[in-house]
Amino acid sequence: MMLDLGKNSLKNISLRSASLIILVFFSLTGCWDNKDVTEINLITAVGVDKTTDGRVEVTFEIPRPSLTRTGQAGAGGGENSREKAVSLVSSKGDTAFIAVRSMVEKLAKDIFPSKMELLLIGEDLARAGLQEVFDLMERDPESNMTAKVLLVKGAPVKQVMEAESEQEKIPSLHLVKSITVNQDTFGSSKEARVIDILREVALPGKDPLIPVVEILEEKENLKVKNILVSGSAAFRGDKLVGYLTATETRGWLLAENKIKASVYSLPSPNDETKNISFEMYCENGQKKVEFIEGKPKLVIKIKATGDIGESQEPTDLTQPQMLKKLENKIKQIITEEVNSALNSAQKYHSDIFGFGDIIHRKNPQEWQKIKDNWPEIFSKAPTEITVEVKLKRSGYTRKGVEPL
Amino acid sequence: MMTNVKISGYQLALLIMGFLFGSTAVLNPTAMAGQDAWLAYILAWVGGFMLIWLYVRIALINPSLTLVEILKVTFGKYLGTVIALLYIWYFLHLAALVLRDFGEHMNVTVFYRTPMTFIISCFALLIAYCLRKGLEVTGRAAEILMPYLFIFVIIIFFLLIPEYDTNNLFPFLEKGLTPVIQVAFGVLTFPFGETVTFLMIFPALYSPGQLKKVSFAAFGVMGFIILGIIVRDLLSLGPDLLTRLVFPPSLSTELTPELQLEPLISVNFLLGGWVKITVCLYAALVGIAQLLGLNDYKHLVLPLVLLAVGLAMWLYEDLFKMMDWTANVYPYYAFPLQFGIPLLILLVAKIRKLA
Amino acid sequence: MALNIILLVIIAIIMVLLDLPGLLKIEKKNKIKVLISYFLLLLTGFTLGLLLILEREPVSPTVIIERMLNLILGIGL
Amino acid sequence: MFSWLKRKYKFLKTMAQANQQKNEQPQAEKIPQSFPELRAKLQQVFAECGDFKTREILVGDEHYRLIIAWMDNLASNQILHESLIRPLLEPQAFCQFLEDKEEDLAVFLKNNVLIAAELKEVTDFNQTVEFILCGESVIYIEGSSTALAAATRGWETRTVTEPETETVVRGPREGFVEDLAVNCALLRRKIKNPNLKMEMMKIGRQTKTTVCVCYLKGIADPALVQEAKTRLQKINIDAVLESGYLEEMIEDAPLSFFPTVGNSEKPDVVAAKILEGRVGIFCDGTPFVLTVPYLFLETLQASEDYYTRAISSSLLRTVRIICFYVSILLPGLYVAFLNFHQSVLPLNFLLTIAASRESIPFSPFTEALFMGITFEILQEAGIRMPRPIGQSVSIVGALVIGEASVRAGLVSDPMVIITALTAISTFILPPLQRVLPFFRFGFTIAANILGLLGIFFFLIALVIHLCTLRSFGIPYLAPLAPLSLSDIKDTFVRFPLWTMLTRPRDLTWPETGQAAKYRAGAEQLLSKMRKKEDR
Repeated sequence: MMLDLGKNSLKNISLRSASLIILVFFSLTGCWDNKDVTEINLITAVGVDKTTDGRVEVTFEIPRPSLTRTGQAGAGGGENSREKAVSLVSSKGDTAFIAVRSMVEKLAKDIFPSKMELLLIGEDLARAGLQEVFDLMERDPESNMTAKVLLVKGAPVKQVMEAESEQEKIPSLHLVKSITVNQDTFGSSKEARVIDILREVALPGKDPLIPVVEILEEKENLKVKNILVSGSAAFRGDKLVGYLTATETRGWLLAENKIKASVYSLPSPNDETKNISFEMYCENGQKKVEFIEGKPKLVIKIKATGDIGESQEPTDLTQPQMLKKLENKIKQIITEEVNSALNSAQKYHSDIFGFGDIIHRKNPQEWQKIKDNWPEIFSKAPTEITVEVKLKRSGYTRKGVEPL
Repeated sequence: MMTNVKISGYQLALLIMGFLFGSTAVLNPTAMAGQDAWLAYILAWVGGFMLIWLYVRIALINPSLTLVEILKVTFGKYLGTVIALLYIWYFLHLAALVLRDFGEHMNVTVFYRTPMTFIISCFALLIAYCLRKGLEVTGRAAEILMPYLFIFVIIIFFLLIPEYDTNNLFPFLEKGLTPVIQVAFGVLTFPFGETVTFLMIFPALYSPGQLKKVSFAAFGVMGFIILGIIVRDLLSLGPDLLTRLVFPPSLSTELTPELQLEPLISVNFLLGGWVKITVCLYAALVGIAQLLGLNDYKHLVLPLVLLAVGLAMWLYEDLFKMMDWTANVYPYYAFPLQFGIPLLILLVAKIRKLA
Repeated sequence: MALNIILLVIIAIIMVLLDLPGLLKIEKKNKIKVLISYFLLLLTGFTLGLLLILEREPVSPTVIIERMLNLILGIGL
Repeated sequence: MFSWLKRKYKFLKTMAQANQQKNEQPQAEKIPQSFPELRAKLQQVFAECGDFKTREILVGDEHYRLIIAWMDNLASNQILHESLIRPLLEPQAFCQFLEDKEEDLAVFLKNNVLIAAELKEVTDFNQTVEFILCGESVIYIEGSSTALAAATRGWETRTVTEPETETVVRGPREGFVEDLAVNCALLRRKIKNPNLKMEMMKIGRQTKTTVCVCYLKGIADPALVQEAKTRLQKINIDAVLESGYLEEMIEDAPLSFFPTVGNSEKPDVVAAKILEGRVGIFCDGTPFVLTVPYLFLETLQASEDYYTRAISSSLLRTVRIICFYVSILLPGLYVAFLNFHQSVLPLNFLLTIAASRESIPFSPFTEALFMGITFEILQEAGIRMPRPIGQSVSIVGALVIGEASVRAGLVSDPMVIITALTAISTFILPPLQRVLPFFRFGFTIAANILGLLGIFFFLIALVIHLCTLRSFGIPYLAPLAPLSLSDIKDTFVRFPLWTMLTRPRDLTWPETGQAAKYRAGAEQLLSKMRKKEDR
């Protein structure tokens, strides 16, 4: 017993010390992929644009951690607050990949795009096609597929990225948050992630729609409040073909059933100068394609409920006739919005509603016949839009106060 | 020594589950079937049940004999030895294949600059340690470690629910049944048919009466989990992305809100791969030891592991070659070993019984 | 490359050192068999590693398997 | 290297053989009948022993001469006086004997005169010496080869107090003391059952320490008891000063990081373990009682779990398990996530960490090692220092390590938090306190090489190691691996006591498959070892 013990111990000690030496050896020399957070440049936003000479320009927004740290209004805070919390670096190259890599020439540390939250795309690049950018995103394991995408209209991407935010230390986060909130509660803009665009680009019967940001007023010190995220850009495949206005975007969101709440206003039936506003919820949108004699007909059905949000005049709005009247008017407005969105889409030959995809999934044989000239068929297809509206609540009051 | 090793039914079930999970859940062999991946998988799963039934029958006819011994009994000393050598090569090849998959996956996802040899060697070291300690310890360690694998799979499955789009399941059978069956054949050989390895391990089961129940239960549970993984990838990525990606789960897990849980996929691969490689190398070692008439395989562990690492580096020049080969050549190479010879063994046994 | 070879040799030596006490304690009957198979396997692994480091590795078995299958089944692989 | 190993092996072999020879019992020796001879012999044995006392008495009308021998301070003077000397000097005591003269004097003394509680007749001189050394008084009778040993033990013992290592909020507060007899009594008071067996043996060539093997007959597996006794009997060392000596000699895996023999200072804990079918090993001179077999899950159990309500103790169990993981993994995970898997962390969190680490010159790995070692130093200092200085250690620790090193920009804030968290988690698991730092460093190193992958490599290796361990034939991780569903009620959570109707199967049900299987494994192992020994 004892004998055995002694022998084992010797063997084990030598084994253990050998493995320990190997471990320490590797921990000192190895570590190929070991890079500390302080040795990488976190990237929060990437802008991609095409220069006039046809090369790709990539701009990174790199936050400086010590300045973005929240809740530390400490000693150096007052002095630092004048400094920008993010720095912008851009670089040009024949391809996006080369442009990204050549960025290293201008940076002290390695780039780390895994945490990028926003991808800004220039108008010229969008017209030429997004394939390259998205391929890079898909291929690179370090990229973030849930980053939001924004198209910059009528200005260089870099200019938008220079805008400063007063609410967020990192401007791109301001934009990202505003897109999400907007889609949920207002509907003038939609949310698009890289992965969504990737899927849509590849789908034969669906084209991507990307939200648009534009500069409202040119200023020396551009702020985020001076730029506006509103409307969206329709693509055919990966190429930009045209823009949808804010209301058209809302029409699209209604049909796609992606909106949670939105606000409408219409002139009061009693007094044309006064307005009544509504908050509409729970829109239940459905899309269908009906075949009439082998020709597709595009059908959109929307069910909406709503509250009365505000009235500028004190009529009792809860009377049944009154409600009916109001509901009809809202119905008209919504139908108009959806219709104009659909019309624009047909005008651009861009199937942003994914009707082709619906045919493809539900009726693959039919799709085989029409898929080659689907854009043409889509743009000429007859449409039908049905909207049902129901007003349910009126807030705390039935009737506004009558000022004397 | 080898005949004395005993594992419980639960441990065997966990080993089969880990073996099936292995590299399957990361490579997703059904991806080529696009939106019909689930169908191809279910077809293969049913086929897998038939294969395991075959293996269990063989094991029950020859209780307490391993595959190598069965081969010798069935085909005589010389032919049996030749076929046994073929199987030993296959087990070794399988282990090397999984090692290489593991290395490639790590190189592509997180460890871009770490040399693959280093990653593979570290893994091989772990497996050598495990093999030295024997199958009983492996079974017990599986009891502790496999729950992690299940927990990680479930976490990822539920976190991805917001990404699921049932439209991705349609159009059903767009290109007809032929491509689906082709993919199903591939999935049948990888991973289901590879369980032929367990013919070397079945004799170690403590109570042979449980064999059928245990292996079917393991096939049922792990088959269901892999189905969940395939449906998860299909629903969250869509057929188009699924067919294009090298490692689909790595991308789908990136979609989890706030966190990017990609490392969990690597860890799952590690756990599954650990079981798979250990079982494969154990089978090869026991086979060699039995052919040579030794009563302990443990001395041969280190050189064989070294050989497996060498093979892993040698087998394929690059990722493209490997993917092409596993998709197009592997099924035809493995199927005779997984189905042909076992069927022959069963037939010979039946005929002998009649005679 | 030289470093890799040195590492490979060190690994092989460590392996032998770890295994030798066990190998020498086997009963006489099997000793020769085990020793031969041990060193045969080790030599194969070592040579393979060496050839891989020198980038002079022979044709991969997968290619041979592919060719054989082509020959037997005649499928256009 | 190999030849060196071989030489060591040979050396140990010869050592073992030599030990075996030495271990042979000394021959029995007759007590000399003539007093001068006896006196010389006692003087020879107890030469230069200042605390050895003798007294010669003439009794029975000065016909008979007796020598009483005892160790001063070990034997109580009062008992000696009251129960031996006074009755012997009573004038009427020998009347009857002087009349009859038929009986042997020793028997007469034993039956009629002496009033000590326990009296033994001894014929072996060496044995009388042993009795004297144990605190008993020996009465030698001139002309007789029989001596009488009277139980006169009585020395100062510490009173039963609350043990400092295992404090409880609810539950008995008594703890074992250094005296074996008191300890046995404490246990006997818990289990009033004649089946509670206490087998005494003496271990230690020089110290002759009394060791008591304690088990419940009918519940403890006889093979387990036999194994424990065999291992104890095989011990061949000079001294057993504490039960730690025994622990080290009977452990299954002496070089593993994990303890395979448990110890406790509380009678209720030991009683509970014995009631489960374990074997307790008491050692004279220490309040720490060993229990075998000791399984991994016992490190996570506390006696109080069973005294408080099931729900609250289940929560505490879960907390302890989390603490186990935290204390070994946290620094490693920190390094892995910060150096390899930054993408897993949310952006804001990453920015905060990056901000606090911006001016730190060291990598998280170096920081973790530095802080880990610092913590170990502080902990050791806190234990070893005399109490009054101990306080200043904690102040220095808190100020220097916590505050100043952060101020100076040597260590980042998150690292301080992580060190504190790991430290606190370690304190929750006292049986593993000395073990966990090894794994913490191991995981940190592994994380620095291969990130999360390295951590899991190490974790799997650790699990494999734990699975290879056995404690007295029972797998260390039972009932988790191998899984025993009926025993799992007392692992991650504690089921209410009324659901735990069966005793742990691993320990007490030899007839059912599980335990028999383990024993088969253990026996195999033993026979293998024996074979090796033979060769």
